[in-house]
Amino acid sequence: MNKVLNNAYEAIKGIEDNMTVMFGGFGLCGIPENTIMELSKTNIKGLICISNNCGVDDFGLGFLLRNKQIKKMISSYVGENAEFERQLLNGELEVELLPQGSLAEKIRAGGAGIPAFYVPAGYGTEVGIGKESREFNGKMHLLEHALTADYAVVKAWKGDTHGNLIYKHTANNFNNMMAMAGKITIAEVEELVPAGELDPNCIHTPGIFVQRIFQGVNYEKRIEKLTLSK
Amino acid sequence: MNKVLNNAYEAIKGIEDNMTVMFGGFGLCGIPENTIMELSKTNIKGLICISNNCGVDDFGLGFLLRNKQIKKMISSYVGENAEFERQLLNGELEVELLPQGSLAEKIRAGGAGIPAFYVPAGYGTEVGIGKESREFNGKMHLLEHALTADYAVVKAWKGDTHGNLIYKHTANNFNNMMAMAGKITIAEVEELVPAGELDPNCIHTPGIFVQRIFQGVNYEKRIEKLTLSK
Amino acid sequence: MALDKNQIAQVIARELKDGYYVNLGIGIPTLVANYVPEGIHVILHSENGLLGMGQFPTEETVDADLINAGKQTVTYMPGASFFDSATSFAMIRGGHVDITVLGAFEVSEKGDIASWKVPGKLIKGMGGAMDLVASAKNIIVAMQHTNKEGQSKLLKECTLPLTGVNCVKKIVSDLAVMEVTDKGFKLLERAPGVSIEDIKAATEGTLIIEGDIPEIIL
Amino acid sequence: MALDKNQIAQVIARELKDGYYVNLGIGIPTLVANYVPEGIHVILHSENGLLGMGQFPTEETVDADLINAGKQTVTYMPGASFFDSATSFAMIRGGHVDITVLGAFEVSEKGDIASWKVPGKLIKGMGGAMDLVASAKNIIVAMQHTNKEGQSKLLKECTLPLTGVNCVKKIVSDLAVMEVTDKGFKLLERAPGVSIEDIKAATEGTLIIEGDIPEIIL
Repeated sequence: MNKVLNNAYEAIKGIEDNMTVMFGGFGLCGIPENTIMELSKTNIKGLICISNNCGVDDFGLGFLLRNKQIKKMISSYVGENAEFERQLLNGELEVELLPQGSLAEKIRAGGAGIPAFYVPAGYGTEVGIGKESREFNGKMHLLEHALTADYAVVKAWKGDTHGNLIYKHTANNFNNMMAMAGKITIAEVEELVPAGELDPNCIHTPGIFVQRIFQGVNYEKRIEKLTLSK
Repeated sequence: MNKVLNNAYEAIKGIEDNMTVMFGGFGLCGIPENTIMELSKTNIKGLICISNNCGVDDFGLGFLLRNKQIKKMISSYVGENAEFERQLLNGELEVELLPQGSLAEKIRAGGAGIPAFYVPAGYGTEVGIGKESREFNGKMHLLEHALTADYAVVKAWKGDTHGNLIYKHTANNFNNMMAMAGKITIAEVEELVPAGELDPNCIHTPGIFVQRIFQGVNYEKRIEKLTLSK
Repeated sequence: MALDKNQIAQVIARELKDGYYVNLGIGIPTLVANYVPEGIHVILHSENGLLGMGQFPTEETVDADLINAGKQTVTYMPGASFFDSATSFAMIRGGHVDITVLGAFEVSEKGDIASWKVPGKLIKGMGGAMDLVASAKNIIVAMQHTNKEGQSKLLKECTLPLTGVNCVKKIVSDLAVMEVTDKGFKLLERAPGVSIEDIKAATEGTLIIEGDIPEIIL
Repeated sequence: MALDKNQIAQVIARELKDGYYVNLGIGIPTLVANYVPEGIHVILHSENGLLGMGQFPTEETVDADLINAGKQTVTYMPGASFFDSATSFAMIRGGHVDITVLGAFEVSEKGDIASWKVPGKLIKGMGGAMDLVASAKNIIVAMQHTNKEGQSKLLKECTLPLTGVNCVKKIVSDLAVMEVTDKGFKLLERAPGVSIEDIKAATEGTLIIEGDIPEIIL
């Protein structure tokens, strides 16, 4: 068994035009910087990206957006991005917006083999248009379908050669579920250790969900809104 | 905020006849020994117990069974228990059997506010009788509904005064989801520490799911099938 | 005299009880954390995966891997825990969060809320707001009673795209504290020096006035 | 000569590939772990919440908190991880386990399997078997071709309550290796010294014989 690759260049092999790719992260926190950067150097285009956000103009998925590599975004929040706005208004980009919790659960469902489930979020709003609804316990719910992807790209703090992952603080966010939902899951980690060095009781993402892993370099970890105590 | 109690006697306050109670554990591994023992000393009866198994004749939920405190079991496997067999054949006990993964997911759904979801397990078998079925991706699925309980009783390795829990090895099993699904969740732990002592990146069950916690005593941790290497 | 933002937050903070798990939205709701009554310990939930959110960090303690749902850098308190987004929304959807405070563009007398989208302006997305309003046991809206043109934001029917239906339980505006009932907005308290007539004039939706309406004591 | 239990396990072990995640049921399937081919590293999944299951422990290393799905004490390998039952079955249901080996009372020519209940005997429950057969990408059944009375267990239709429908891909019995196809049991290999006629006689369901059927090489 060898899941370990040397770098993002090797890890993205097989990602092609028009594929669906999930990217972990919330805002710029916990995003797979190396892999995004590497994809931005390719000519791969027409991507359907599933990610809670779409980066900022000059960082994160903003790189792919700037290169017009993204055909469609499936997200819960896409603010703070002027290029995004421009492409959307010009009709160059499609967007599907989903409630954040429904998005998270749809991805988990994709990884867990649950094709569809009911949630109350969005009922009676435009999110519910075209979706089946049904009452449970006196309350209306929407039927939400699972999301999966050709590739899922996630970022972890520590990883081992079996693909086990540990996230740091709020950098977990969507990474854990997306790792479950990719047909092929690429994990980039800040520190890659031999199998057996991580505490087996403290693994966030078991290695079964990860097909490729590499130790990333030069993490910038840009802060979107630096806010300090007075 | 004070979730900490002194013992099982204090923790079971409020559990009454005919309530639905979830018990964590798989076989005898990771069961809430103190709370089960304490319940067996009461006259509480008519319980609907949700637990993957039902203990053995002289340990675990077998205590409650022996006292005829259980009206109905919702489980995936109820073997290794002669008293169970006797009560079932005499019509003294009801049993609802569910596939183990569906049981686990129904409990998680209960805790996560998902009233129902689709799974393939059990379709075409007697588990599917009376359940809605539907095709997704060319495959038939059953609609499974969430399970919740008046009380959930779980057992953890370490816990803190905020109710955060960490399980050891395979003693996690159903405990984590059941903690989510109890209207009131009672956690008994081998070691109770002040808030702040557990690594916040390594919490299995966040304290929000736990209303009562106490440090248990005299854990026997009986082994059901001791199997050693030759 | 109408309440300022901090005073609105202060009034909402009276709803907090010891041991509450609390989700505070962006804007005025965030200020509620500054007015937690003495002797009361609440735990702040941030839907990006943190229970036990603390203050903003110092330059020494700032950590790019530790942000809140508004993407601001934060810290965590003793007893905190981190988890993925699915688990975080399991807490919300499963009704484990005791109180949710959020802002709104409009609220209807039926408890519908509009807070995420203004047609003609860029759609930024609903984030976690739809999940929160659909599932929270207790939703309090912090808002201005009227818009800049003086038009009521407490309406018979919302005019903007909805975030959720039939979900708001209580509203604290700059003018009043109101409960959303089957029959409309029930006036509970009024801002110091604000008359019932002032509130009536500022409320398009049905306003229910029963008995004496005391002034808010700050 | 019919295969013994260990030989059945040995034949199934040929299906293992490097890096496979493998779930082995109770009985003969457990023995498969003893025959993993050299140079091949597989990771054993135990549905009670363990990936990377090891051998049975010694008296010194035995731990009540570390058991397998059959409730036997086990150990764990470097690179192992522990998780709750919902996550464990997410692995199974989500198709992340590469191969599942389990026993059966009966298998039908359509790939239906009966393995959990015999009417008239006490119902013990299906455990994780229904989840496994409904979702595994690759299910191999290890079984005896006939029961003690010599009656076939490879049938046109199962007579016992089903565990799952249309799911078995391959069967390794004491007499033969068979693939389950749209048209029935396709004979792939026969046990050393067992004739095609012997297998035909022991198979009630449709048996497809095309070309030469080689003997199993052990």
